[in-house]
Order: sequence, then C-alpha cells, then structure tokens
Amino acid sequence: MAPRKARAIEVNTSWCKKCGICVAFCGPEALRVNGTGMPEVVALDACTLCMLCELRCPDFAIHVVEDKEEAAARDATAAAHAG
Amino acid sequence: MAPRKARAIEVNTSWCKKCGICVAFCGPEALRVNGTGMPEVVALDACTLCMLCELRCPDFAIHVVEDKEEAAARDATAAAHAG
Amino acid sequence: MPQPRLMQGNEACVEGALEAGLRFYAGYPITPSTEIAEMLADRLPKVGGVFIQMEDEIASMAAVIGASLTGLRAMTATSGPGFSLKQENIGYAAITETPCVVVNVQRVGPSTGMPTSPAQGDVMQARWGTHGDHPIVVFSPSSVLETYTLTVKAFAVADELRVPVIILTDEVTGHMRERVELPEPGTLPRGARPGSGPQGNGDRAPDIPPMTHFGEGRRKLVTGLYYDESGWWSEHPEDADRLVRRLSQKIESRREALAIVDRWYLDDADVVVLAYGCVARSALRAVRNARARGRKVGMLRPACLWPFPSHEVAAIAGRVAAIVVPEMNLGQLVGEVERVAAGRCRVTGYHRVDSELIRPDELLPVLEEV
Amino acid sequence: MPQPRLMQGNEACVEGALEAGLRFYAGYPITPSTEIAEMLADRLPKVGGVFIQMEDEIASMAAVIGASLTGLRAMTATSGPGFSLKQENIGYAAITETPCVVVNVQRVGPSTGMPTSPAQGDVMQARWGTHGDHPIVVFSPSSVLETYTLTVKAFAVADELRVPVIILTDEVTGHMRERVELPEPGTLPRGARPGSGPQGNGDRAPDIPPMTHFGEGRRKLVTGLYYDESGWWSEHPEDADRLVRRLSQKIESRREALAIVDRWYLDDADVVVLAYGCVARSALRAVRNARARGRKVGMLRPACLWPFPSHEVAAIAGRVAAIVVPEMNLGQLVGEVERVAAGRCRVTGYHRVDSELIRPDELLPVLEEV
Amino acid sequence: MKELRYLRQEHLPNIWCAGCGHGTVLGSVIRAMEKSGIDQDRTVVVSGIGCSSRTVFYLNMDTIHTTHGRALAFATGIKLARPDLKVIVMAGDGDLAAIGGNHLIHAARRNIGITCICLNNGIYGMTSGQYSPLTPAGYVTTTSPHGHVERDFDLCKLVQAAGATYVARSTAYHTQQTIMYVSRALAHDGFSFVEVLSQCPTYLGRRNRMADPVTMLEWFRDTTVMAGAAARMKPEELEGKTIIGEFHRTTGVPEYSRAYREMVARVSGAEMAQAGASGANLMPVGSEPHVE
Amino acid sequence: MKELRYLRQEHLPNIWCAGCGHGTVLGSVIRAMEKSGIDQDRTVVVSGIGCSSRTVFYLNMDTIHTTHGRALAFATGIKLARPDLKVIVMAGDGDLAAIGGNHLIHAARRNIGITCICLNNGIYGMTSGQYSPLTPAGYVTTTSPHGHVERDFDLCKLVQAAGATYVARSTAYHTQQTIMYVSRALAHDGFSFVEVLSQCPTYLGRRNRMADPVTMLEWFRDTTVMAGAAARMKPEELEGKTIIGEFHRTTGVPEYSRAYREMVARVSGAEMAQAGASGANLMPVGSEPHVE
Amino acid sequence: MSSDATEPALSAERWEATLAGEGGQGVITAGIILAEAAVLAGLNAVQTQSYGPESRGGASRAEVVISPGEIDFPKVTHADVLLAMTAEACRRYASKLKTGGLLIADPDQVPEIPSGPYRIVRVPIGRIATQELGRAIVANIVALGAVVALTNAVPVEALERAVLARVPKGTEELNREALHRGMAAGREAASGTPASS
Amino acid sequence: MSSDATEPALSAERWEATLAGEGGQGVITAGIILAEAAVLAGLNAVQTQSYGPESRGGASRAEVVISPGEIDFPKVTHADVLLAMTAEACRRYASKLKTGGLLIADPDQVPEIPSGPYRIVRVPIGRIATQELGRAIVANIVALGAVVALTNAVPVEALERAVLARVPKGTEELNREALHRGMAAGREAASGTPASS
Ligand SMILES: Cc1ncc(C[n+]2csc(CCOP(=O)(O)OP(=O)(O)O)c2C)c(N)n1
Ligand SMILES: Cc1ncc(C[n+]2csc(CCOP(=O)(O)OP(=O)(O)O)c2C)c(N)n1
Ligand code: SF4
Ligand code: SF4
Ligand code: SF4
Ligand code: SF4
Ligand code: SF4
Ligand code: SF4
Ligand SMILES: [Mg+2]
Ligand SMILES: [Mg+2]
Repeated sequence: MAPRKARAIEVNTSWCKKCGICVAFCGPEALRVNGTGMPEVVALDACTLCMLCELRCPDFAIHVVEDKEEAAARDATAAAHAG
Repeated sequence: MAPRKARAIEVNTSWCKKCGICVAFCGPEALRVNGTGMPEVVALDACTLCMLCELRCPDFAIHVVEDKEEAAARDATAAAHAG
Repeated sequence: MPQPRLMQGNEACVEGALEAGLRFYAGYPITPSTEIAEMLADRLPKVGGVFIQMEDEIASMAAVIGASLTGLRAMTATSGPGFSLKQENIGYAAITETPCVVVNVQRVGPSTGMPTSPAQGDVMQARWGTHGDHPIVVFSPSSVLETYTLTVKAFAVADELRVPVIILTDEVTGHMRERVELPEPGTLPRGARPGSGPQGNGDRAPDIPPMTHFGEGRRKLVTGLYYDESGWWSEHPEDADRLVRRLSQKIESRREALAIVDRWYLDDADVVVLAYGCVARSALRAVRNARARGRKVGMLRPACLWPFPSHEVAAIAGRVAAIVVPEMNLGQLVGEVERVAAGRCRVTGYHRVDSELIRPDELLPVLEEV
Repeated sequence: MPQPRLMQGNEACVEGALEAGLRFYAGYPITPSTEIAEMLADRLPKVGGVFIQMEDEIASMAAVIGASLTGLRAMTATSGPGFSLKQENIGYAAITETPCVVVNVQRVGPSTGMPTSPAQGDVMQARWGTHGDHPIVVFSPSSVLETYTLTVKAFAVADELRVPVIILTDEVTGHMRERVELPEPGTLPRGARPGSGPQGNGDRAPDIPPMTHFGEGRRKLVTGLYYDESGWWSEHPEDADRLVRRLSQKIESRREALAIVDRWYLDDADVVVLAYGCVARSALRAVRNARARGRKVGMLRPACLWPFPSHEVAAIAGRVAAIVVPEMNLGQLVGEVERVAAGRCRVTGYHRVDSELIRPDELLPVLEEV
Repeated sequence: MKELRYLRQEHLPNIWCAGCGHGTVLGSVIRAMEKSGIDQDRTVVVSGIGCSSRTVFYLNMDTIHTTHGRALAFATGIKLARPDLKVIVMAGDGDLAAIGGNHLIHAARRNIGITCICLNNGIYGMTSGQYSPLTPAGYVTTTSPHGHVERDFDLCKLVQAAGATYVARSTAYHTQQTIMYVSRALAHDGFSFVEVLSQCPTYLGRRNRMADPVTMLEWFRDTTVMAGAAARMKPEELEGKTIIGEFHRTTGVPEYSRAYREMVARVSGAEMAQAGASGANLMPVGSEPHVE
Repeated sequence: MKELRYLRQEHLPNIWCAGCGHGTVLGSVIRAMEKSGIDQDRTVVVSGIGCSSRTVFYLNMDTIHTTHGRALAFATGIKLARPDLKVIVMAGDGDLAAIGGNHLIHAARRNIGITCICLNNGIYGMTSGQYSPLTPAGYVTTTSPHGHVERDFDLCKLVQAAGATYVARSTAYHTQQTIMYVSRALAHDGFSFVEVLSQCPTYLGRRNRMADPVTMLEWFRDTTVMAGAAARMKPEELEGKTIIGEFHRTTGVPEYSRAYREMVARVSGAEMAQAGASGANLMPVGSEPHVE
Repeated sequence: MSSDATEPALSAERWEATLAGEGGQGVITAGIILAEAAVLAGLNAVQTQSYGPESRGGASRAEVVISPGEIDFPKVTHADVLLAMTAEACRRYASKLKTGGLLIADPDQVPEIPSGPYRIVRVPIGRIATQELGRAIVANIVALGAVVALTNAVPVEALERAVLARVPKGTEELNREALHRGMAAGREAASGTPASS
Repeated sequence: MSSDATEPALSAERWEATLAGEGGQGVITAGIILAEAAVLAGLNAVQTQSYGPESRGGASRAEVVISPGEIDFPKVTHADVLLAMTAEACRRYASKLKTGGLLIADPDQVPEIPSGPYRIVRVPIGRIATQELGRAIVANIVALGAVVALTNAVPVEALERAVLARVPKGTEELNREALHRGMAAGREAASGTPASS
C-alpha cells in the first residue's frame, strides 16, 4: 500500500488562536510557527497524515486535506483486500 | 469457670413499648410477653446472660442484672488466670 | 357531572393537575405536601406519565424544567425548606420562560420549624425568593374545590405566559377534606403554549415568544444567561434591558387579567378584611358575625397574590376607613396592602404565628375596634 | 495610623473581616465575589484561621454555622445564584440565633444572567429569601471604606444580636478600587456574643439569650425545630409564638439603633433622592448637579437596608413633595419607601437593569421633573 | 448500664415507634462510646432531619439537629474549627445518601476526622414511607406503589470509592458487631463510616409483609453474610444477600483537619518570620477578573 | 471535516483561551458523533456552568446551558420525558464533581441512559482558577495559594461505585482514545461516563509552571498510563500516574427510563383492564399523616 | 367560597365534632369516615386534623364540621360532640365543648372525666374492640358507631357505606360488626344499660 | 461618602481616563497602577472596570478618576483621556471623550481613528513592547507611560513607584524601561517626532 499523502494543510486564520499545539506535536515537523504565530506548512511531503494536528487543535482551525488520487487508490486497494 | 448467672432482669415499664424484640430472640426462652404486652421473666435461671435482649431493646427498657457474687468469683478467677 | 365527594386539598391538587394534562412530576418528600407526590406516584404511570422522586428538591426542580422543555406539562410540590432549595432553578425557569407549576404547601417555620402545622410564612418568598428581578405568578386557594380549579388554571397560565406558577397553599387547605363537586372534565380552560400546535396563542400575545421544544429538530439553545431576540447569549445592555423588562412586563401588564378576587359586602363597608388562603375562611366567618352584629364590614379575598390586585385594593382603600389583613405570619401581604393603600385608609395587620389557624372569634374584636 | 492606599471593595471586606476577628471562612467561588475567598485563602492560615472551599454554597453556609457554634467568627461570600442556594441554611442560622456574616456581591440576573456586571436585584431576596418569618440584618455599603467599616460592624451586630447579617454589596462597589484611609486597628467596636466571656452583653440585652458554644461542656442541643426557653424542642403554640415573635422583635425593636443613614441638603429640600449601594454615588453627583442648578433637592442614603429606617423616611415623607428612588433593579426598595411614605408624598422609582451603573446625567432630568 | 450516662434520660421514652431499629442502633452507639471512653464534654454529635436524626435529642453531649442532608457540612465546619473535639454524624439513609449524598462523598474524599453513622432503614421514615436510594428493588413504598423501579445500591462501596478510610456495615440485629465497628470508627483517625441497617416496621415493614419488628430483624439475620464468608461465595449464592462486616480500614492517609493545621503552622510560621508582609499585591499582574 | 456539521460554525471562533483543552475535547466529541451517526435532530446536549459548559453553545443540535452543577438533573427530566432522544451531558470537573456530585452519583445509580462527559481540567476555569475536587494535591490555585491540602481524587472510581455501566478516562492529548470511548459511551444503553483530562493553561497551568498548553499536553502524555499496562505495574511505579482507559462496561443492567416505561406499560395496561378504578382510597386506613 | 351565593344564616345547622386521641388510634380515619358519610347523605362536610411528629404515639385530633349549607370556617369552634380516647385529649378539649354538648369518653383511658355544662357518656371503646371483637385496631370504628348512635349526625346507612368504602378489603365484616357494636354500646351507655358484658 | 464633609465644587479638578482594550492586554492593571500612583501622590482616586466572560480575549476596560477632593460618582462621565488599545475600543469610547480631550491610540491596532473634538496622539504601543522591549506583556506599562507623559495626571516619580510595587519580582527593570520608553514615545508622538525607531 502506498504511503498516504497530504494534498494540502489548511489553516483557518480567523479561528486559529496561535496556541502552537499543532506544530509542537507534529512528529515529522511538517509544520512550523510563522511570524504571526500561526502554523504554516514547511514540508507537506513529510506529513504522514497522522491527523493529530487536526484532532488536537482546540479551535477547528487546521485541516489536513488528503490527496484524493492517493486516497482513491488506497480505497480501491482496501476494497480488494476486504473482498 | 462457673456459668454466669442473672440475678434479675428489670423492665422499665415507662420506657418499654412492647415491641416484643427482647422476647422473640431470647434463645433459652427466659422471657415471655405478659398480659399487658411487656416482657416478663419466666426462667431467670435459664438466662445465659447473652445480653442480647438488652442490646437489642430499642428503648433502653430492659436490663439484665448479673449476679454479683458470681461475677466477683469470675473476676477473681480471670485475674488469677491473667496473672 | 362528577359525583360530590369528600376530597383532600392535596388530592384536589393532584386531580386538578391530571385534569390539566400533567404528565411529569419530579419531587422530594416533605410534610405537608407529600400526599401530592404519593398520589401521583400511583396515578401518573396509569396515564402514561412519569413520576420520579429525585435526590433532592434542587434536582426535582431541574427535572421538571427539563421535562417541560420537551413539551410535557410538569410540576413539583414541596414545603418551606424545599421551596427555599428550589429557588435558584425557579429563577432559571423564569428567565428561560419555561412553563412549570410549583406547589408549596406552607408549614410553620423558618427552618424546620413545626413541620405538621399551618402557616402563611412564604408569601414574600414566593414573590422574591430567587435572586434578581424575575416574573412569577402566585395563586393561593382557600378551599379544596379551589385547589382543584386553581391547579388547572396554574397550568394554563404557566403555558400561556411561559412563566413558573406557584400554588401557595397551606397545611390547613392541603390536608383539609371537604365536600366538592368537581366541574365536568374538560370544561375548565386548559390553555396552551404560545405557538405550539394549532391552539397556540402566538397571535394573541405578541410579547411572549412561541415555545418550541426539544426533539422538534429546531436545534435550539436554552440558557440562563441573558440572551437576544434570537435566543443567543448576549452581553449587550440593550438586550439585557429588553429581556428583563419584557419578562417582568408580561406579568405586570396582565395584573388585571390575572386577578382573581372574591368580594363580600363591599358596597357599604367601612372596614374591609383582606384575607387569603385558609385564613380567608376564618375571616369570612368573622365578617359574617360582625354583619350579624350590625357592623359595616366587608371582605376581599385575592386568590392570585402575585401579581397583587393593586387596582382593586387601591379602589377600596379610597372609600373605606380601614383594611384589616389577618395572616398566619408576622405581616407579609399586609405590606403590599399598605403600599397600595398609600395612606388613603388605615391598614392593620393581624398576625398569628403559633401554628394555630386564626379563629373567627379573635378577629371579631379586631374588626370592631378599627 | 494606617497609610492611605488604593483598595478594592472586596479586599476591604476581607480587611474588615480580619479586623473583626474572622477566623473561619467557607465558600464556593462565584463572580464577582471570588476575590474575597481568594484573599482569605491566603490570609486566614497566616492568622491561624481556617479557609475552606466547600463542595457547594449550601455546604459553605452549613460549615460557617458549624464553626460559629464553636465560638469562631465565621463568614461566607457569594453572589446571586449562590445566595439563592444559601437561603435554607440562612434560615437555620436565624432560628438557632447563630451569628454569621454572609456577603452577597450582587450581579445581574435572575439565574446566570450577566455574571460580570452590577445590579441591585437581590434587595428583597436578602430580606425574604428563606421560608417563614425570620430576623435578618442587611447592610449595603457605597464605598470601599464603608465596605470595611460595615464589615467590622456586621460581625459586631451578628454577635451582639445573634443574627445572620447580610452584606449586600454589588459588582461596582466590590470591584472598585478607591483610596482609603482605614481607621486605626482596634478602634471600631467589635461587639461580643451575649454572655460569652467577660465582655458578654447578656445584661444589656435581656431579649437575647446568652450564647454558649460547643466544646464548653454544656451538652447543649441546637435544633431548627421550634424550641422552648430551655432550648428543648417544643410543639406548644405558646412556645412557637414566643420564639418567633422574640426573634423578629429583637431586630424590629432595634430599628432605630441599627439605622445608618447619610443625609445631604435635607433642610430645605422639596425632592429627596433615596439611594443606596453603588447607585448612591450616582445619585449624590446628580443631587449636587441639581443643587448647582438651584433645585431644592436633598438626599438620604440608608446603609442598613433591613430593618428599613422607616422612622426617618416617614418623617421626610411628611415634609417633601416627592421621594425618588433610583435602583439597579425594576423597583425593590422603592416598594418599602412607598409603604412607609403612605401617600404623604409622591414616590417615584427609577430603574436600570441593563447592567450599566445609573449615571448622574440620566437622574438629573428625573429629579427636575418630579 | 453505665452507658446510659450518654443519654439525656430525662427525655426518654424516645419518640420512635415500637420496635423501631433506631433505638437499638443508638444503644449500640452509646455502648461503643462507653467502650471507647468518649468524653461527653468534648464530643459533638451532628444529625440532619429524619427519625434517625432524632438520635441527637437523646445523646447527652453537645448535639445539633441541622437541616435535611447537611449534617456532614455542618460537622465539617465544627471539626475544622475545633479539631480537638470528637465529631460524630448520625443520620438516615435519606439524609445521608439522597439529599446529602454530595456532602458524604466530599467529607470522605477529604478524609476529615468525622465518624459518620448511617441508620439505614431503606425508607424515609419521618415523612411516612417514601422510597430512599437504599430501598430494595421491587419494594412497595408510598412513592413506589407499583414496586420500586430503581436498583439496589451499595452505599459502603460508594463511600469507600469516595475516599473514606474506615468503612463497615452492620445491622440492628448484629448489635455486637455494631458496637465493635463503631468503637473502631471512633478510634479511627480520618473519615470513618459505619452503615447500620435498621428496621422501620411502620413504613417499610408494614407495606412489605414485615409489619412486626421481629420479622424485620429476622430478615436482617437471614439475608446478611459476613464479608469474610462472602469472599468465599459465588455470585449466585450472594444473590439477594447483604454483605456486612468491615470493608476498609487504612491508616497513613492524612486526616484533613490536621493536614490543614499543618499547612497553617507552616504558613503562619513563615508569616511571623517575614513580619509586615502586605496583602496588597495578592493579584498577579495581568490576572483579569472573574466570571459567572 | 464532515463532523463540523455538528457545530454552530457561525458562532466560531469559540470563547476559550488559546490552547484551552475544551476545544480539543469538543472536537473529539463531534468526531465520535460523526462516527456514531448521531442524529442532530434527536439529540439534546445539556451542560451546567463553566468554561467546559460552554460547549453547548457550539453544538448544532438541541442544547441547554443550565445552572451550575445541575446538568444531570435537567437531563434526567429530559430523558424520562423523551426516552427516544439521545441525551448527553458535557460539563466540567467543578460542575459535575463539586456542586453537582450528588446528581452524578444518583444518575449513575439509576443507570439512566445519559452519556456524561466530564471535561476535567482540575480547576475552576470560568471563575479564574480556584481549586476543584480534582485539583492535584499540592498544586497552587487562587484558593490554595499555599499548596492544595486535599488528596487526589479518582472520579471514575466513584462513578463506577455509584453504578455507572460504562466508565472510561482519556485526555485531550489522547484524542483517538477519546473518540473511541465517547463513541462507545454513545452506543451504550445505560449511564455512560467518560472523563477527559483537559488543559487550562490560563489558570492551572500558569500557576504551576505549565503556562504553555503544549507543556500541559506533554504532562498528560508523560503522566498517564493505560489501564492495561497499569494492571501489570507495581503501586510504586504508579505513584503520580493517572490511569486512562476503559474501566467498566457492563450490559444487562436495565436502563432506567426503559425500566420505568415497562412499569408504566404494566400499570397502565392493568388500569385499562380495570377501568373506572378510583383514586379516592389511596390512603390505607390507619395511616397517619406526614411530618418534617 | 363563592361571593355570589346567598349568605347562610349564622351557624345555621352547623354541627361540630372533635375526635381526639393519640397516634395509632385511628381518630383521623374516623373523622374522615364521618365526613364521608355526611357527603353520602347529601350534606356538606369538612374534616381537618392536627398531629405531631409523634404520629408515632403523640396527640392526634380530627375535627369534623357538618352542615346542610356552606361551611366557611373549617374548624370546630364550639364542639357539639367530643370523643376522648385518651385522658390527655379529654383534659385538653372538654372545656371547648358547647354548653349542652356531648362528651363521649372511654372510661378505661379516661378514669377521671372533668365535669362541665355538658352531658357525659362513658363507652368502653377499647375494651369492646380488644375483648369483644379481638382487634384493637377497630376501636375507632366502635367509637364512630357510638358517636353517631348518640347524635344522629349522619344516617346510619350512609355511615355504614362510608365505613365499608374505607376499610381494607377482607375486613368489611369485622368493621361492620364494630360499627354496630359501637352504636349499641353508645345507646346502652346513654340509657344506663351496661355497655359491655 | 460622609455627610458632614464640606461639599466639593462641582467636578472641580476631577480628571477622568478610560483605558480600553481586550482581555490579556493588561488595561485593568494599567488602570490600577495609575490610580495607585495618584494615591501615592496624595490625590484621591477611584478605579473601576468592566469585562466580559471573555476575559479570554473579549473587551476589557478600566476607568480611572483622579481628584484632589471627594469623588462621588466613580465612573468616567466625560473622559479627559482615552487610551484605545483596539479598534473596537476606539470605536466604542471615542465619542465619550470630553471636548478637548485626548485620544491615545496604537496605530497598529487602530488603523482608522474617528475624528472628533479631541486631540489624537498615535503611539505604537504594541510595537514598542514587542520589538523594542521584546515582551508583549509590558504593552500596558508602555501605554501608561504615554498617558502620563501626555497628561501629567500623576507625578512620574509616584507612577514609577506604583509600577514597581505591582509588577512581579525580577521584572522591575523591564517595566521601568517600558514605562520610560512609553513616556518618551508619548512625548515624541505629541511633538511629531517618530515614536519608534
Ligand atoms: C430540605 C428538606 N427536604 C425534605 C424534608 C422532609 N424530610 C424530613 S426527614 C426526610 C427523610 C428522612 O429519611 P431518613 O433520613 O432515611 O430518616 P428516617 O426517618 O428514615 O430515619 C425528609 C424527606 C426536609 N425536612 N427538608
Ligand atoms: C450556584 C453557582 N455557584 C457558583 C457559580 C460560579 N461558577 C461558575 S462556573 C464555576 C466552576 C467552573 O468549573 P468547572 O465546572 O470545572 O468548569 P471549567 O470552567 O473549569 O471548565 C463556578 C464555581 C455559579 N455560576 N453558580
Ligand atoms: S497530519 Fe500529522 S504529520 Fe501531518 S501536519 Fe498534521 S501532525 Fe504533522
Ligand atoms: S492548534 Fe489550532 S489554534 Fe492552535 S496554532 Fe494550531 S491551528 Fe492554531
Ligand atoms: S440475656 Fe439473653 S438469655 Fe438472658 S434474658 Fe436476655 S436474651 Fe434471654
Ligand atoms: S425490646 Fe425493649 S421495648 Fe421491646 S418489649 Fe422488650 S423491653 Fe419492651
Ligand atoms: S416511622 Fe419508621 S423510622 Fe420512624 S420511628 Fe417509626 S419505625 Fe422508626
Ligand atoms: S480559563 Fe482555562 S478552562 Fe477556561 S477557557 Fe481559559 S484555558 Fe479554558
Ligand atoms: Mg431512612
Ligand atoms: Mg474545571
């Protein structure tokens, strides 16, 4: 199975409160804090789609968008396996 | 050790409420309910000094008086043993 | 037509509540109100309703509000100490405009007092017991039949005006058994919540927003914080002002409509007795005795204590020499009478707080003296 | 002489309580009273006293009474919702004649309302919040310094009269910081419990029984039931009557002694403003502004709300055209003023309930209009 | 009958119904007091409201009959104010477990040095027989005329989970155990709890075929199992049984009023040392005020 | 982000401080709702008062913000009146364990079908940082300036002892567990309780060297042990640790609102059969009236 | 209480009874039955009560007012009849009997009956219940029989219906017997015939 | 409030300031320090505040009244000075400035300052705190410096003492610097000199 990939990581700047949680616990350091205190993506490729940033964000302000093609491929594989 | 003996069983008739508990649970049937509903002693000798009637009376109305001489004798014995 | 029968005051409250469609009761036992709970524990399940004895009075009041918010007619009953405990959540019902009925069968006290004896010591508490300005309606029945009819009415008013209604009865009226002929079921108006279903009175009362319920798919928010007209929490002074004044006005503006007053011999009276609850029956006897002795004594009995029928009392104050207010407390409603009379006539209280019902023969000299 | 300093109202309450010898505080946090608890959590252990945060307000009030019964000066502080919850046990303190001080820093509400904003909505509740006729004393400070002095006095009165004393302050007065020069420690009278120790005032107040305490070997019984003169539970009407009337009379008969009234420009006033708490400061400014414009306006400020200084208000009502009562509620103390004025002058309320302190400029036209 | 000195004998007979178990429990308590040498002049007994709470009328020491459910909260104030006094709470199942449940768990949690005795008759006696949290499932009471819908409840388990450091259960039948557990509870340094099943023949009994107090005592005798024996029994065997015995006894947990005094000693000592410290700067800079 | 449909997005951003754990817990809850297919139109979420209780402002379904501590009592009324609705309570440690403790144990005891989620930040956040029953021993809060004197407290243990039939604990760090436990709680038929440790950097953190929310999450990470692992650890090793995991899950205990309805069905059926029965003779002869 | 009713004559036809004893004797139940009998007979009736926390043995009292018309004050003012089941009850309420009223007392409970401007009838209520009927619990029904036999306050037939409607199932016969035995005893006592064999 | 005091002249010497911003900016602390400085200088002072449950970010406001005599009404009626730390604060309170009053605003926070019959001074408070002093948290002290420099409401020496008495131990130097930098910035801004390098 191909490793999952993020297509984009979106930050809702009007909801984000710059708490730094998403960045602090991003294992592969795909994120960093930018000049205004908000998270910004530094290594989209490094993102393992663990989703922890999104899950832990207290403000629903960060969203990891999975690469749809990858995802579709993966779903197909999974379906095959399940069958 | 000589068996303990009751010298008297006193009922405080102005406190007794005639609930019958003392009589019901007297193993050796030393007590019975009299015509007015109060406990009365029928077999002082039978009393084993278990004290349960006194302990269970909800009204502090029955008192088992231990035979003092017996008690003194017993105490002496006990003291001797302890020594 | 129901047969005449001997009925207890507390039982009449139960019958009235069931006639009004009560389907939820939560309470906590306390003398002398407990019969209400006990009878409902038996009767409610039989009509598919719910009775629950909660862990305390605070929880009872909370559960009643919760049930009412789903659309059920809901009630609780208690006495002095329990009434004190319910106050915080009565305020919550008031601010959220949640209809509910709270019965307080008054007993002697402050604190535990004399739990099996009658008093009228909670009249001011019924009006002012919770913190902050809040709307409330308080009924006080004087007979078993009236306990029935006022209970039916309490539910109607609670629903129509979206307000907590207190039935402030007392140990005498609650425990007394009396011959009653109940009205035919379905004949007393039962009211409806504004905007709820076809009988909603939304159009009739523009100052009372329609009542919606949980489980209707409205995704509504209910809060004890101040809120704006959309129901959302607000900290704006204008919203605060609008909300609190509207809640208060919805009752104040209906003072005359809510008034329930019985009148005797007022036409030529020099002295008027104003009495309520169980004491009204002592007073009526005393007034009749005084009339028999040729005294020009009249009587006024308000059955709705709050809002107080000031219009009526003010009018009377203007044409009599004195108003006498006998109460089984140290003077509670008499203060309101004094306020309203505003010096136009003498106002005298007569107090009894020793747990005995005021007797006609002790009132007679009071009437003759003033 | 203590240095002048900037002090918060709630802090002044703490300083006053400690000056009065407070040694026990039990409370439950609630805005805007919480600073009192927080400061005492720090300060009390330093003087060998006890601070405890209980599981709720009911328990706090109970613990305060328990501690007071051992002889300690004890207090609790709260705001609206917590004040509602404390009512049952306030009644217990009243009937058992247990001295205690309850601070209510009023906020906007009923229910949760607007927790950070000021109001005066609990004035009637402070008098009537618990069930049954009961004695109570209620102070309302208008400044930080007065918060200090009234707190000291509250403990003195609570002890001397064996009564719960309520300090009814508000978010403005409680949170305001103001320059104060506190009196020299030990200079304000601290009072004593009747019959307790050499300073006991047993002789001075024959209507108040000596206070004895737990742990003194007296094997005493305390109960919230009615009791006879020996302290034993009683169901006799005569005991009930004697007890409830004495408890009430011990306060009523001291109405004048308890009165604390500030007066401005009364000599020639046609219109008098009666204001208390934070609003008194708005009113005073408005009165001064009116005087500057040549209006004959005077002012009266009661700092003891209950018992209400009726003697004073009645006297004024007899010689002015109108009394104006501005309050941050929909009209509470104004009812008492109306009652006492008894029609001898006009009485007008001015209400603000939107969470903002009444401002002098809005009062001015009201004063000029009446 | 030396233990009778712990009673206000001039106020006997008590007000309870004939055969009410509360008198028996009171008897066990005074015997435990006698055994423990409780000083009548340094003990306060606190109750709530209920038939069981009337015990304080008969105990010849400082006693207080408070408001319904609040005994432990009053007692907490008394104990903290006077840690040197022995403080005992006696109240009913309704008082302690229903309206007073919160004070019970918090007193246990703090491990405050109070001995709490619950006279559990599984009913509200004083108000004439409504169900309590300890009414057995299925029983008929005035508020469960169709049979009680709620489950059986183990109060000792709750109190232990809340943090009590001494927990035991006995019955009015088992007077000797009661005396023993209460004595141990009185000697315990921390929050000690003894539940004693007591019979209310008038309301629980009468409506459930046990109008005679003797029948109720037999019920206690026949449906209880000692904790030790219970440990060796299968769940099926324990069905319908009530376990009695000592459930929990632990030392070494600090008693609250003492722990508090130790903090006071530390802090007031420090205060003395650093005389003249002002309270003016209590609020940390930047701390904003308080809400709701 | 399909789960966002469970939020009233028009009212975001929420009022909580930056880094407050309550938002994270709310996020876990809506994901659990999504997972469980919760019907927004047949669900009521009930809260008390506190920062945590503000969750109901953001949930897009019927919600009610009640009085402090009383959420479960309101919820009990709602559930009994409408057993067909899903009823959820979300509130803080102060709300549920301090002032609301009694309602918590009684809701658990009845096993009423409510899912209760406790957002436990060990502090009173809303009122600016006083200690709660769940504040760790020794911690500094505004009301324990000299260090908190009370013991640590295990709320899950209490709730289990009170009778809850599903009990679990997670933290704002362990979002996946939270989602799993909340989903299971939502599916559970009976009283289900999930405690979620949540950080209050502003008040608990700032005064205890954890002003940064990240530090607080690390604290959760480093001081928690899964129940399974804990079972294999020695008491010394568990010193200072908080156990998380599923503690209790039992079925077969009747859910209260259903048990009540079953009684209603039985009784109202009987009533229909025996039509015309009068309520007049409810009082048994000889029963005397009621007191106190 | 209705304000438009024509006003009744003062105390017209108002009949008042105080039934007094102690908790457990069933005086309140007796009062209820008496009032119910009045209602069954087409009369108006009010029953009130007073009791202490010692429903477990303390004083207990029922008051019944019967009238063909409106009953305003619901309590007894000057009793037509006092039933005294204990000495304490007798001592407390005898003085409140109206002149010419009737005092019915159980001589075993009330050995010394204070004299006054009323008629005294001694009915050994307790003895009849325990010894003749074998159930102390029916003393209140025996007493009720005596009261009605001596006053005709309500028709016997209505009284019997009221008794049977109130008592537990299965005890109807016992209670009917108690009622009639009480009535007979009342009549006997009044006429001087010994009340109990 | 004492009734026997001689009455002060109307508003005589009464000076009023509104310090407005949002939770966390420390405007309330600034208000307290200003009032404390007044007291240290022998003046009378009252400080009040207003805040919402969003002390977590919502609007927050301190009001300070300073006078040599009695202060009756404790709130600002017509402010002599408004410090606006947010646009919202500026919008809300600018209109309540007295004619000829002074509006001090942080231009980074309040890009558009409504004009009116008052003097406007722009002081880049936040920028000074974060960029020059490296600590956003001292913005309130910077602001305080500016306010006092521009108004002479209290003597500088009293102000400095008040600041040092309030701030946490170890931050005295930082805060002293913030204060003086704020004063300088205020003076510079008023005189047209750039406020920040
Ligand atoms: C606040 C309040 N609520 C209710 C009551 C009424 N009440 C008195 S005692 C009691 C229950 C007594 O039950 P329990 O504690 O089990 O004592 P028991 O009488 O069974 O010994 C109740 C509900 C009260 N006095 N105060
Ligand atoms: C009866 C009552 N008492 C006290 C308060 C004040 N109050 C509001 S929230 C709160 C505690 C909040 O703590 P918690 O439930 O833990 O929520 P958090 O804010 O920590 O999330 C208190 C004491 C209140 N609103 N009502
Ligand atoms: S999904 Fe995981 S790896 Fe990707 S950015 Fe978020 S935390 Fe980092
Ligand atoms: S966790 Fe959320 S709120 Fe915090 S910095 Fe990241 S996106 Fe912003
Ligand atoms: S002591 Fe024991 S044996 Fe003796 S009478 Fe009492 S119960 Fe019977
Ligand atoms: S147990 Fe006590 S009250 Fe009962 S019958 Fe025996 S002596 Fe009397
Ligand atoms: S009612 Fe029950 S608990 Fe109360 S005294 Fe009688 S038997 Fe005892
Ligand atoms: S105060 Fe604490 S609990 Fe409240 S919002 Fe801020 S961080 Fe969260
Ligand atoms: Mg009980
Ligand atoms: Mg919390």
